[in-house]
Amino acid sequence: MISQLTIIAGFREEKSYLKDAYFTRPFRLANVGQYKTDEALYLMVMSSSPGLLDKDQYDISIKLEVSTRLQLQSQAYQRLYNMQTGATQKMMIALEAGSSFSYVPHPVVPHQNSKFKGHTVIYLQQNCELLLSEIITCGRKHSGEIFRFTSFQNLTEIYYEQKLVFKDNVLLQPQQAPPGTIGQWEGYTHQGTLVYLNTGERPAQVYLDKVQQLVKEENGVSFGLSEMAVNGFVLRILGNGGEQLFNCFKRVQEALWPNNLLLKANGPAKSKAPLLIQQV
Amino acid sequence: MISQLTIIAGFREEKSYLKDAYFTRPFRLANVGQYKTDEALYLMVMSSSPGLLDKDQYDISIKLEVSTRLQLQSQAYQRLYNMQTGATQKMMIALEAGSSFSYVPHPVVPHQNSKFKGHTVIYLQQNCELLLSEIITCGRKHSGEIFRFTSFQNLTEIYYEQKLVFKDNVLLQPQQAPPGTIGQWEGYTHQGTLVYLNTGERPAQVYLDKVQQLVKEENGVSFGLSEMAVNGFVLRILGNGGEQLFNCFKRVQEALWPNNLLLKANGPAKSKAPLLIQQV
Amino acid sequence: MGSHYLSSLLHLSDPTLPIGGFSHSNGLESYVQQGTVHDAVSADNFIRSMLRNNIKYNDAAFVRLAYEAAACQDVAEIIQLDQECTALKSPKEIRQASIKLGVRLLKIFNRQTEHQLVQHYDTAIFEKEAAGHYCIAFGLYAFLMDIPAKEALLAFYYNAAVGMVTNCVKLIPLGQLDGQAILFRLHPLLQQLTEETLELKRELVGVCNIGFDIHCMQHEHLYSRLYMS
Amino acid sequence: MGSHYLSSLLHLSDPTLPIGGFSHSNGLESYVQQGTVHDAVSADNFIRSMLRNNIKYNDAAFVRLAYEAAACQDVAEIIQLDQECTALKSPKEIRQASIKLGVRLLKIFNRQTEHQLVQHYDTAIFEKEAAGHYCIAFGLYAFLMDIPAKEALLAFYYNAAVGMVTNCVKLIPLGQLDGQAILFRLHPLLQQLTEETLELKRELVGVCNIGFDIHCMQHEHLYSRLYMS
Repeated sequence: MISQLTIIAGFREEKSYLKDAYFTRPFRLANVGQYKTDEALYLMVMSSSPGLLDKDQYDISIKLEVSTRLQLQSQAYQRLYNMQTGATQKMMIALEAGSSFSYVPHPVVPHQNSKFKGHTVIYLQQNCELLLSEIITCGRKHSGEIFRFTSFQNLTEIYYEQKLVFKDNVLLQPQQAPPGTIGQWEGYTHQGTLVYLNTGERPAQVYLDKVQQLVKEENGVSFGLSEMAVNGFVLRILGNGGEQLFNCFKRVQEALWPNNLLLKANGPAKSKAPLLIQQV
Repeated sequence: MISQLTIIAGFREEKSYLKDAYFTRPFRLANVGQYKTDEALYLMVMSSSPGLLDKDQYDISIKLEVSTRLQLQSQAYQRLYNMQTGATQKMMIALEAGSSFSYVPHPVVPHQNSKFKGHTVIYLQQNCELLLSEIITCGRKHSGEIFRFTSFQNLTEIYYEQKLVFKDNVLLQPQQAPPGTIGQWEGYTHQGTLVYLNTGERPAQVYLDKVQQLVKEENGVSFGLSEMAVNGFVLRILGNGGEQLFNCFKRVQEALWPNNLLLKANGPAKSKAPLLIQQV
Repeated sequence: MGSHYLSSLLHLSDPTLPIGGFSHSNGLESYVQQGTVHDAVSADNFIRSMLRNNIKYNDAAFVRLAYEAAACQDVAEIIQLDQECTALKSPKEIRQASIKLGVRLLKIFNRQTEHQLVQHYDTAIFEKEAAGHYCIAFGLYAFLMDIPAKEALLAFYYNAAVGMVTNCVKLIPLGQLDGQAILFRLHPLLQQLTEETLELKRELVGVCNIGFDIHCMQHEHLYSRLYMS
Repeated sequence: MGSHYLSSLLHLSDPTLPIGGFSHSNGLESYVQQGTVHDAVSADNFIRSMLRNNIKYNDAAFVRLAYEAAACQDVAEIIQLDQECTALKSPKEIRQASIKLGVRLLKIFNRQTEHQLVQHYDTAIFEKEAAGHYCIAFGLYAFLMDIPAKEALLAFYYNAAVGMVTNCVKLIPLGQLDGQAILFRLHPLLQQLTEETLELKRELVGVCNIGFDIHCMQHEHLYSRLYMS
């Protein structure tokens, strides 16, 4: 089944709003920002299906118009079911100048014999901010279903004005390449990657220390944090619980979201490093 | 013309003597030891020809019987004349157990267009002592004939009980490989090599210091001295005068000859290193 | 006999080229510190996984792609491959090491030869459009020096393997003979990976090795200016 | 494509093999001390003369002869070639360096492979009938690892050249890029010498280089125990 989801976020009178949306089954969309005090748009992607079934094709397209701020949320873990042919997901996110997009979805749970292929492409213009994460689990761990899926591949590409600036090609084929191997999952059952990228002028470096401290508090994980060639960083983590990694990424998101470097660019606070630390 | 020279040196009543000799034109042989006080044999190879002509083949064979001591001398510089085909020399020297052979011939002077190929093979038995040298000049230097010869090759091989223990393959083709090149004659016009080898038990090392001192006194030469894998040493020298190198080698010979390590082995003086230095 | 390219191949892949070693020593250092890599067996595992799961999909794959782009005289493609390398190498130290090696390799080889392709690539680096990754420069020169792709890849793998063995010998430390024993046993794998790289699907290029990435990042963080200040 | 032997070739001729470098640094050191070799041009001259006049007639020639003897399974010939090497190398340090490298090479490669020829050679070394020269061991293993003679020789020459360039860069000293420029320009000579070595007449094997010998001996004497006592 082909399922579509299209979101266009607009900006009007200093506020972001849902300018247009289109979705087919099982997608639904909820505006969850009613109690927020800021002027950003908060949307939750909901689904009437518990996950992707064989031959499912998700086609998601998100566009942020100039100056828009959008925080997307997922409703629940994304399950990938037993498949023959496999399921796919295409996600295209376009950020116009001065817009911010932040998305920390729930972990993906690839069940036994699932086959998934995802492709996420993000286009950034000048002065944009992006936070995007992905968490992949070994499967239904509590049922003892560990690394029984057939294959999982998710390719993420981020372009800044036509130029590829970040690429993450996650491929897991547990039967062919044991995830326990050194250099891979190394005995852990969950992996997560969070990317933060800013095409404005204020250095993302100011976040590094804070993020490092935040993640360091997690027990039983192995993680690394590194600056990108462009203005941003990558956080990679291995752990043993989906909830832990998800909450951890959420905390990183929460730490970064209110301190939008783009907004502050015109605000009164000009100091860089202490900015974040003071507020969180 | 094929020319032969055969010498057999024998030992009788504690003295070395010329047991047998055979030679053809231009060779002659003179016993030059009449005024010597020791019991060794001193022979001078003389020649009615000033040098080797085209197609000349010298065939020399020398045998030293058990315990013999023979010092061979040359009469004059060996000239190699203008040739088409080239001249050759074969020299075979066999030392029986306990014998000593010492030979420092005059320099070889290869004239313009000369072609020479020599091969010297020496066979040593136990407790033998050998001193052998070779000096090659650039030609008739005083007439300005410098490195005009076509080719000069002399191969020297020393065997100790069937095993090759020293090999020196001298090849000079001035037109093809300029002798001035680094690693070759390096601007010098004369080269000399002196080998000392002892198959007895007393280490030849005792001579190194003395020989080093002796040769160091020469001006305008470049030389090196090194121990062989067997009991002996090699002295190599580059210089600008045949007389100088010849006299230098003669002095080395004189320093070593009376101190025959073999003889002393049974004598009263048992100390090693100071042996030579005290006497010279 | 086809040895006309051999001296170029030996030169291009010479482990003593003065460009710094092709190394993933940063990640290795973290593993050694943590005790995960501590003897010949674990060193062998580390190197094999690095070759099989990382280098094959990343640096070696880019050697091949750059080689093919050079064969097509496709400068734009070479620059895009270079950008892709930068985009893929998320641990900063690894990315910077790759660029440092590449720029030095280009500097050495450019002085000796003149190739339009390299000039264009150099210009792109000067204009910061490209970075100058080692694997791209290696593939480019391999083609320009008439080295067959297969031989170039095998030499690239050998060079990577010997670099890792050297690092293991130093960091763990191991005996030289243990290091050589590891290297010997790798030969069949190097052959196999060479073949596999030539047939690698484009979509598999750049596959991530999260454990290696994390360990490289950890090394970087420990020694970064962030913590020193 | 014939790359089946390439990884073996890269390993055998790897300049980073832990055996110590194939070097004539002793002679070079004397030349540098005396000021004869003092810049890129004189370094180039030194290396070219060493390759063309010395290594071609000596070490490289013995690589070929040992290779051919191995091809004929002629142990006696291999031992005789080894003895000939000892007999020819009159400067002690050069002779000892050649043996040290050879014995280490044998130690490394013997652990990995079993060949009757090598076992016999090893026994001869143990019984002091042979010494274990690097060039002999190199030729022997080149044959046993299916490396064609021509490729083995070229790699041997490359290894010798890179060793000398490295020594020049260190001792003179030269810039790394100057060293690389010398190495680049040597490629045609390495090819040429490889061909010439394959056709070298037996009677020319071992031709003496008196200048090199003297400088090696001088180095040895300066630092020998003789003068230190």
